[in-house]
This record gives sequence, structure tokens and C-alpha cells, in this order.
Amino acid sequence: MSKDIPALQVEGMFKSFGDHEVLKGIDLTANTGDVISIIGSSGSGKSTFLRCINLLETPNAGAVHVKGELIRMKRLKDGSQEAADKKQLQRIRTKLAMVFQSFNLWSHLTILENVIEAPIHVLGVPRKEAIENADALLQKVGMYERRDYYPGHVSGGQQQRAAIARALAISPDVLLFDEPTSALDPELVGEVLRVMTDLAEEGRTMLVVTHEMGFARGVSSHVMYLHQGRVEEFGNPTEVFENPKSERMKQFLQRDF
Amino acid sequence: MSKDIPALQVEGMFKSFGDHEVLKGIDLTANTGDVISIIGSSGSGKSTFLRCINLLETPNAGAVHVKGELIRMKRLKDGSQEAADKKQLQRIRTKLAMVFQSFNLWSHLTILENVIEAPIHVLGVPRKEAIENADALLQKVGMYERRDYYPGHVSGGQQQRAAIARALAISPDVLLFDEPTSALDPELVGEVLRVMTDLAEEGRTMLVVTHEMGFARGVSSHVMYLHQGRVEEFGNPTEVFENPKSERMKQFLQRDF
Amino acid sequence: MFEDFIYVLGKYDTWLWRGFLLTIELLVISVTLGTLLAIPLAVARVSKKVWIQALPFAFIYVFRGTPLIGQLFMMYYGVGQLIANIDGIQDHWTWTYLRDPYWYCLLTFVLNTAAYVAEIMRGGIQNVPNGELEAARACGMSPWITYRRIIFPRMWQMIWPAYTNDVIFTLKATSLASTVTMMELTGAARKIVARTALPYEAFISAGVIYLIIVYSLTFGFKGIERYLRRSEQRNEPKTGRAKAATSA
Amino acid sequence: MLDLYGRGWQMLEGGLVTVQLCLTVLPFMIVIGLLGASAKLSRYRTLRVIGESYTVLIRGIPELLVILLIYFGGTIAVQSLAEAISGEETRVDIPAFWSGVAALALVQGAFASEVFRAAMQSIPIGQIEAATACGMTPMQIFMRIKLPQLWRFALPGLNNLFQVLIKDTALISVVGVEEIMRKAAIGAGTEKAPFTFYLVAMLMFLSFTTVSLLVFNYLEKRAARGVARA
Amino acid sequence: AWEKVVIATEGAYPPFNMMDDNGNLIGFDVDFANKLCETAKIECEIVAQDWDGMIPGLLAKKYDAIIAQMSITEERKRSIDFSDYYSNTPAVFVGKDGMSITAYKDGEVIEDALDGMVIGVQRSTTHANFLEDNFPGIEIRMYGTQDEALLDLTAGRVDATLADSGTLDAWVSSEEGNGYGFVSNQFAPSEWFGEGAGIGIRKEDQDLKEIFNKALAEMLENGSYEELNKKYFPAIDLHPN
Ligand SMILES: Nc1ncnc2c1ncn2[C@@H]1O[C@H](COP(=O)(O)OP(=O)(O)OP(=O)(O)O)[C@@H](O)[C@H]1O
Ligand SMILES: Nc1ncnc2c1ncn2[C@@H]1O[C@H](COP(=O)(O)OP(=O)(O)OP(=O)(O)O)[C@@H](O)[C@H]1O
Ligand SMILES: [Mg+2]
Ligand SMILES: [Mg+2]
Repeated sequence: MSKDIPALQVEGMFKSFGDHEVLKGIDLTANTGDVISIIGSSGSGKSTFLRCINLLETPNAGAVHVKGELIRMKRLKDGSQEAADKKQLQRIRTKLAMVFQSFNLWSHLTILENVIEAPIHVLGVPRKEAIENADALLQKVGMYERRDYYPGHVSGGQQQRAAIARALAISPDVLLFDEPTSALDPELVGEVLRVMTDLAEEGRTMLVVTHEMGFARGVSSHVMYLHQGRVEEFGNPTEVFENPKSERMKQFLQRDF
Repeated sequence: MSKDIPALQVEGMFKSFGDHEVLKGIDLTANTGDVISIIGSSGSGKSTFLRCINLLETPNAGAVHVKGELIRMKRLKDGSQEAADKKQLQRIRTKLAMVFQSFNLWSHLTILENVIEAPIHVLGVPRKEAIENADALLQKVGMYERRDYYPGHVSGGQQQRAAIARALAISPDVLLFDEPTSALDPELVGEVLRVMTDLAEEGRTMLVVTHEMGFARGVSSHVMYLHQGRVEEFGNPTEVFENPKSERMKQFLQRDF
Repeated sequence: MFEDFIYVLGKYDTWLWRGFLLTIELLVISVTLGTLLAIPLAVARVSKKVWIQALPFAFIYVFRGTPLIGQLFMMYYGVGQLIANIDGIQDHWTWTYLRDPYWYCLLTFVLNTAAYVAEIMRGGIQNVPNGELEAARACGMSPWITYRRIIFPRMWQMIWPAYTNDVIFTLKATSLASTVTMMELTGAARKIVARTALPYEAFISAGVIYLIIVYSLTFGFKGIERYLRRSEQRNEPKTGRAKAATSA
Repeated sequence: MLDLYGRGWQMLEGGLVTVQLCLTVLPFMIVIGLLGASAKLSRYRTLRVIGESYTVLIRGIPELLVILLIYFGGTIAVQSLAEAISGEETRVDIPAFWSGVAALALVQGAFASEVFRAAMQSIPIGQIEAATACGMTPMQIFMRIKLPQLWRFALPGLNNLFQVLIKDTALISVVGVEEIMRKAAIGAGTEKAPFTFYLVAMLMFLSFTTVSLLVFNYLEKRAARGVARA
Repeated sequence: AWEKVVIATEGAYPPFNMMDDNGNLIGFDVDFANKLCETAKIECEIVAQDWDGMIPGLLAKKYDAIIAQMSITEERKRSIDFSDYYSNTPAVFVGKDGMSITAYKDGEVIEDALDGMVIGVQRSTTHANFLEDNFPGIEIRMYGTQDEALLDLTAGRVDATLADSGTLDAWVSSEEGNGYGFVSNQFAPSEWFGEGAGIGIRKEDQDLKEIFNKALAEMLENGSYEELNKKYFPAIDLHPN
């Protein structure tokens, strides 16, 4: 894998909601195979950062490159930004799969149908091939037996594993996780973390917003600590956790664990 | 006050819901001024007992005397009972005021209107007199300032105090309380218990279903422990709490506190 | 009285039958076309852009705020008369259609149904959980695919009971066609009454037929509702698909 | 055109009749609705069956058909009833207006009974028990506790029904009551200007439904005042 | 027993019965009814009633008699009774000048005479029955009143209308009927059109029938009927024997 073209590169990202400036210039480079944990206290802008990467929120300024390709933006008359090319955006979004805190499985489709939905209708994969691929993924996350259940009929942990399979099904270059375990009962967290650890070991490029310090410390290649919309610390987990440079990071680590 | 005519006398009360026998023959005599706490684990029939006294539930068998007057019952063809004389029942109910767990204030009336409703429309007290009396009662429970608020606009503890004023407004011989504090936040419990303690000290006759062992122990003149529809212990609080005769009562006291 | 029933049903059964067929025809066409028209209306109605939602809003407001019988008269006598007054129109080949009350009736029912259904659909669309929409966007679905694959199926699931009511409303509304010379079920009954002076017999016969239609519809639609809501029911899933998929 | 060929007043008169119809039907609709709801919630099976059949029947049959049935058949029914009671020949003339009122009240009453039934079931059972426990009679409980609260729960449903009622009055034109629709038809026929007259009629209806919507929204807000947190 | 009789007419079938600008009932039927009552020495009140509800209204005792050009037919006799006929005008088609229809000739119905045409007719009249029973294939539009049918005739939405010659004659010669005329022969087979128009009454009121029949005979006798006939229809004999 060439380290020359980063899987994901974010430059100078700013985002405000009304007067409230949430992201104040964030840069990040994720090379292929990197697993970057994003930590920070509530309201520090972690979710917003992730959602600005695939443009679920439109950043006020900043550039996002996926595999070297810039998401083209245009500036509107009222000063806000917008994706310049909807087609390009949709294509790039298939390279940036997202796993949500609340799973957001489509409740009218079975687990299997959830997984094959985007491959068939967005990527145009033939149905048969999509199902084969989906079965393999469901096997991997341990949901094969439940493939014909509706999301409403399985547990939260199982829903989240299905959501991960759904994200993987479009063969994304980067996986974005937004607190994938925090809507789960403590006993269900383990099964999802296990799947994520497997993915990390496979060499997937991942950005993970998480409160699970165990995961951040043990699995990720880098840790990014956000505070009030700025990157306060960035580095490998051992460094960051054992020798935090910033005063705030120290407090954060003390407070929560 | 003559001890000869008990304020309330219950004899041999039975009650089943379908196959499920909830009360299995309960006797109780409450003399004027008695404060009887009824305790017992959930499902033991405490609420049912209270509700059978003023016939919110119709007992299958048993007699209730209020101030020596028997509530006349008649047996229907299908074997169930019914009050024989609706007028008598309504009259006696005004002597047995009830305070509910969930307050049950009438939400379309202000606090003051709630308190004067029954005196005016059931007892036929002139409006002016009813209001004077109500003001005094609201003063006593500390709700005078809130008399023109609607129930939806005051806190739970305040609602319960208003409900107590409403119960007192019909000058009942006996007050029935069904877990009056258990729908309240811990911080609000105190204010209601204080009002109840005042009433006990005034010499009111009260039956109180409660989980507040502090109240049962400190305030009541007798404690009745119900278990599976039977009276397992009855006596003065010191005896009952310090030297429970029944094995189950011992377990009950251990389990909960 | 009983004799009179037999008389009415025996002599005028074909009138009632033809009325029944016309009622069903009006119902099916109105509901089908009305629903198709409602879809773009509802989509426009949920738009964030004021100028896109203004027109559908006005359309829905007017059609829901005025009586159907008035809409019908307006269309048949009002618009119809305006068209009839166009020079030379009566010699044009389209005149065969333009003079026929059937089309005015149908158009009115379609527009009316569209307005009511669009309003129901608006509610359904707005109730699709936002998370599911974000999930669709996040995996690169275009708005069109999102509507087709996610929003509409979910919407149908949610609006079906209200939609059923509306179909029955439309069925009952078709009875107004009799006021502009169309002899559907109510029209047939009115004709029988005028001819025989037996109002109970004729109207009750028609009423019973309406009840039969309504309850067949309700029954059928309940079945579809169960199917639509299969993902919410608390029972084990069918295994049919599982087999099909493994053997593939 | 503004004075509608001199028939502007006629249209206004029609508007007045429409308003009269609505306001006359309203109390009947409410009473029938309350009775229907009480029947449906009754302890007695017979009453429940009657209540249910009534709504089921009325809701499955087109309003127009009910109106025609009452208009054509109702007089005969009332006539025979009157004769049966008095035992001699009597003439009971039901004017079209009143048979219209009867038909609409019967139809809307069926829908109202659904609204009221749901509303009655929404009143917290505890409040009823509290009233029972302080010795109120069932009648007092109904009048003093249930009824005043019923409005709050029933208003949104009644709002809907009243909209429908306004529109349904137009159907009464079919039996010759001179409300807006009928006046417009007469105007349209005599002046040969159907488009103008029907357009005016529709605008009048639209303004009525709009006003009723505003009034009911206001009432709903008011009714909720004791409940919502300040 | 009959001191006061309430009589219904339609008020939308000129010149037999119609409304003047103030909403008063006028026309041949109205004058006839008044004269009849005068002759019979009973008090009368005349009310307007939609055609559709004419017979049900009589049965419901909203009024006691119908004088509205209602034909005496077997089917109507199932529910009500009639006096002797008091007028009899044949049926005729009216359409654009220059058109020609032969639907009934020499006691025979010409079945294909109306093919491809749209005919307007007043709902639940003998004319409607005639069309429905004999021309099942054609398009018949049924209107609540004859006025409406004529309106749609001038709007070109129907090709012709069938009604009795009395009312159509009046319309054709009015300003509105400009460019339209009788386009067929006049015909009145009693199988469909009965024995002419009679006064409708309830079956049980045979005494009233007697009174009317006697008064009618007297009017025919003393010339007051003819006077009325001349006033409204100088060219037509309403009561051919
Ligand atoms: N759509 C929005 N409109 C307005 N403000 C918003 C919006 N979304 C987020 N914010 C604000 O932006 C700030 C950052 O939110 P964000 O969700 O990114 O925080 P977070 O780091 O993910 O916190 P948490 O750990 O609680 O999820 C918060 O103050 C939040 O209130
Ligand atoms: N209306 C009813 N129908 C059927 N069963 C009932 C009814 N009311 C109470 N029960 C049953 O009777 C039993 C006693 O209920 P009751 O409410 O008297 O218990 P309790 O001692 O008040 O309990 P808790 O402390 O939970 O309030 C329970 O098993 C309950 O399920
Ligand atoms: Mg977040
Ligand atoms: Mg209890």
C-alpha cells in the first residue's frame, strides 16, 4: 500500500452552527491502514467533525481529500458552502462508510436486505453477487444466522454488527464510526468492539469516535484528542495516554476513568 | 371521644380477581385517633384492602362499619356483591376520604376548586363557607399561595399536599392513604410526610399504606403487616418492628431496609 | 314492505348492478390516479424551499377546505361551460370527450383524492426517522434512490391505516357523481325511488351494497397492512427467504 | 360581476343558511356523539351493540345516501310514528332544513361518538376514582369531572369533524335547502354564469372552513391551559 | 272532510309550472289547480316540490295532491292513485334546427333512430322511461329538471332532448330557444306515456279523487278549462277526447 496517497486527508476544517463555532480548523491525515481514535469530552465537536468529513454537515471551510480526490465545493451567495458536484459527492460517499451510534438500520428491510441495498442500488452490483458478498460479511460479524430478521427483532449489539456489515458492503476506503457502542447495554458492547478490533487487524482504515478508552489505547494506531473544536493532542496511543502534553488532556483522562 | 364506637371496623374481608384470591379474610378495628400503617411486600393486597373499604373494589365477602354504621350489601344472582343502597354508600364515602398514590387531582380545576368541589356539590356546603374552610386547610398544608394554580403547574409534592387538603375538606371520619409518597422524588417525600405527621398528632383517624418505615415506626399507633392476603402481624410499632413474631415479617424487614 | 324489496331488487337489479360497476370504476381510477398525483405533491410539500411548497400547499388547502360537491359543480357546469363556449370547440374531435360528464367527474375525484392523500403522505414522509435518511445519504444514495428505496416504503408502512380511511372516503364521495347525471350506485337508487316511490327499499339496497364494498375493502386493506408492518410485528421471521437465498 | 348580476345578496343569504345549518347541527351532533360514546362504553351489552352498529352502519354509507334516505323516508317514518302515538291522522311536515339537520346530525354524530369515546378513555381513571371516593354520584361525576375534561381531549377530533360538517352542508342542497350551493346553482342557471357563481360559492366555503380552523385552534390552546406546564 | 287541500307542483317546467322573479309559483298547472279548487269549493294551498321527491312527499303527507304534469302510469299506480287525466300533450324531440329524428312511428319504436346521439331528459319522467326502455344502447343524460337539460342542449353537451310538446313549444318559441326546434314527429304511445297527466293522490283518499273528478268534469263542461288552455297554449288542445 502506497503511503504517498493518504486514504483520507482533511485540511483546515471549520464549522459553526449559527454563532457557535464548533470546529476551529482541524487537520488530519489518515494513511491506509491507520486506525484513528477520536476522543474528547461531550460537545467538543467529535461527531460534527466526522459528519463534516462525508458532508452530512456542510463545513464552513476546509478541504477533504479521499484517496487523493478533493471533494469539490462551491460557495453560495449567502456565504455558505455546498458540494459543487452532487454526483461526485455521492460517489465519494461510497468510499466513506459510516456507522452510527444509533445504528440507523432501515427498519423496513431485513438485515440481509439492509446489507445488499447500497451495493445493488448505488454501486450497481448484480443482486446475486451482492448477496454472496453480504453473506460473507454477515458471517464475519457473526450475523449470518440472523440475516432474514428485521432490525426490530434483534438486539442492539446485533443491530450494530449488522450496521457494520452494511458499511463494509460498499467496500469503502475509510470507515467512520461515531460512538458505535454508546447506545448499547454494557453487556452488548463487547461483541461490537470485538468485530471492530478484527477490522483494525485486517488493516482497514478507520476513524473511530469513542468513549471506550480501552479500545482507543489498545487497538488504534493514533489518538486524536479534541477540545473545544481544536486538536489538543495527536499521536500514538501510548504517548498520548501515558505522557499527555496538554493540561486539559490530563484532566480529561483523570475525570473520566 | 368514645372508644365504644370504633371509627372503622372491617370484618372478614375477602376479595378475588378471577381465580386469584387477593384478600383472605381480613379484620381490622380502628378506634378514633388511631393511625394504622399497613405494610407488606408488593402484591400482598394492601391497595386492594384499602379500595375494598370504600368500595372502589367490591369485596366478595366481609362487612365494613363506619362509625358503627354498616355499609349494606346485597348479593347478586351471579354470586357477586354490590352495595344495596347507593345513597347510603355515597354518604358513607364522604366519611372515608382517600388520598391516592398518584394524587388524582382534577386537572381542569384549580387547586382551590379541587378542594371546594366535593363540599359544595356533595355535601351542599354554601360556596362562601366552603372557600373559607378550604383556605384554612390549604394554609395548613402550606398550599395557600398556590390555590389558584392548576394541578399541572405545581410539583408532585405540592399536588399531593393539595390532594390531602381535598380529602380533609369533606371532614371525614377516617383518612385512607394509599402510598401517598411513592410517586414522589425523594426530595419531595419529606414535605408530604410532614403534613401527615401533623394530621396524626391532631388525632385524626388514619389508615396509611406505606413503604416509609420511618413513618410507620415513628408516627403510627399500630402497624399491620399483610402477607399474601392475610394479616401476619398486628401490634404497636415498637413491638412489631423490634420483636416480629412471624418469620416472614423478619425477612421483609431485612430485605427492604 | 318485504314484497316491495323483492319488487325493487327483481325489476331493477341491472340498474343497481350497473351502478355498482360504475362506482367501482370511479373508485379504482380515482384512487389510482389520485395516489400517483399525490406523490409529487407530497414530495414538493415537504420541500424546504418556500416557492416549491407554496403551490402544492394552496392546492391541498383549497381542495380540503371546500365541499366536493361544489368542486364537482364547478368543474362540470363551470369549467365545462367555459370550454363549451370556446369557438369551434364543438366541431373539434376532442368535443366527444369534453362534453362528457364522466371526465369532469373523474378529474374532480382524482384531484380531490390527490389533495387528501398528499396531506397524509406529507405526514408519513416527515415521520421517517432522520437517522435512516442520514444512513442512506452516507452510503451515497442520490435523493431519488433515497425516496424510492427508503422513504416511500417506510411512508407506506406508516400511512396505510389513514390511507385506507381515505379510500373509503373516496368510495363514499363517488356517490356525488349522481348529481351530475352519472348513474352510479346512489344515482341508480335515486332513479329507482323516482320511478317506484319506494325510498326505503331502493336506498337501503344501495346502502347494503356500499357496506359490503366498505367491509371488503377494509378487510383487504387490513391484510396489506399486516404485510406492510411485518417488520414491526413481534414474531419470528418467515424462513422462506432464507432458503431461497442459501440455495442461490 | 362584483354584485353577481344582482344576486350578491342571495349568495349572502345562502351563506347565512349554511352557517345556521352548521350551528344547528352542532349541538345535536354533540349530544348524539355523547350518547353514542356512552352507549359504546356502557356496562350493558345491548347498548354497546346498538352503539357499535350505529357507527359501523353510518360510517360505511355515503353521506348523500343518508341524507336522501332521511329526506325521502324520514318524513314517512315520523308520520307513521306520530300517527301511532296519537292514534289519529296527523300531518307532520318536516321542512327540508330540518331533515337536512337530522341527516347531518346523524352522520356527524356517529363520527363524534368515536371522538368522544376516545376522549372519555383518555381521562385518567384515577380522577374518576377520586370523585367516586368522595361520594359523587355517577351523574355528578359525568357532569362535573368527565364532561369538563372531555373537551380538552375531544377538541382536536371535533375540529376535524366541524370542518367536515361545513363541507357536508353543501350536500343538503340536493334536497333543496337554499344554502350556498343551492343559491349558486340557481344563480348559475338563471344568469348562465356557472363558473362565476360556483367560484364565489367555493370561496365562501373556504373562508368558513378557515375561520372554523382558527377558532378551534384557539379553543384547543385555551383548553390546554390548565394542563401544560406554565 | 276536505276543507283544505295542499297541492304540490314542481315549479321548473314552464309554462306548466314555474317561478316568477319573486319566487311565486305560476303557470298552467297553478292556475288550473286554483280554478279546480274554486269549482270544488275547497280551500287550496300550492307548494313547490322537487320532482325527485314528488311521490315520496305525497306518501309522507307533506301535501295531498300533485298537479305537476305527472303522467298516469301503471308503475306509479303501484304506490299512488290518479284522478282522470286533465291534460295530454304528446312527446317530441327538440334539437338544433335542421336535425331530424324518427324514433317512433306508426306504433313502432325505431330502435336505431338515436344511435350515436346523446339525449338529455328529466330524471324519472315517462320520457326518461321511454328512452331507457327502448334505446338501451344510446347515451342518456338524466337531469333533475327539464331546465337543466335545456341548458346543456344549448351548451352543446347533449344533441337533443325529449319532453312533452307543451313545455318544449314554449321554450322553442322563447328567445333562448332561438336556433332550436321540434326535430321529430309528436307521439304518445300509452304503454309508456300513460293516459295523459292526472292529479296524483294517495290511494286511501278516494273521496278526494271523487271531488277532483267532479270538479274537472264541471270545468270541461263550463268552458273554464278551455279558457285556461287558450291562455297558455293557443295552438295546442290539452284535453283531446
Ligand atoms: N445541528 C446542530 N445545530 C446546532 N448546534 C449543534 C448541532 N449539532 C451539534 N451542535 C452543537 O455543536 C457542539 C458539538 O457537538 P458534537 O455533537 O459534535 O459533540 P460531540 O463531541 O460529538 O459530543 P458527544 O460526545 O456528546 O456526542 C455541541 O455544542 C452541539 O450542541
Ligand atoms: N383490578 C385487578 N384485576 C386483577 N388483579 C388485580 C387487580 N388489582 C390488583 N390485582 C392483583 O391483586 C394483587 C394485590 O394487588 P394490590 O394492588 O392490592 O397489591 P399491593 O399490596 O398494593 O402492592 P403494591 O405495593 O405493589 O402497590 C396483585 O397480585 C395484583 O396483580
Ligand atoms: Mg457525538
Ligand atoms: Mg398498591
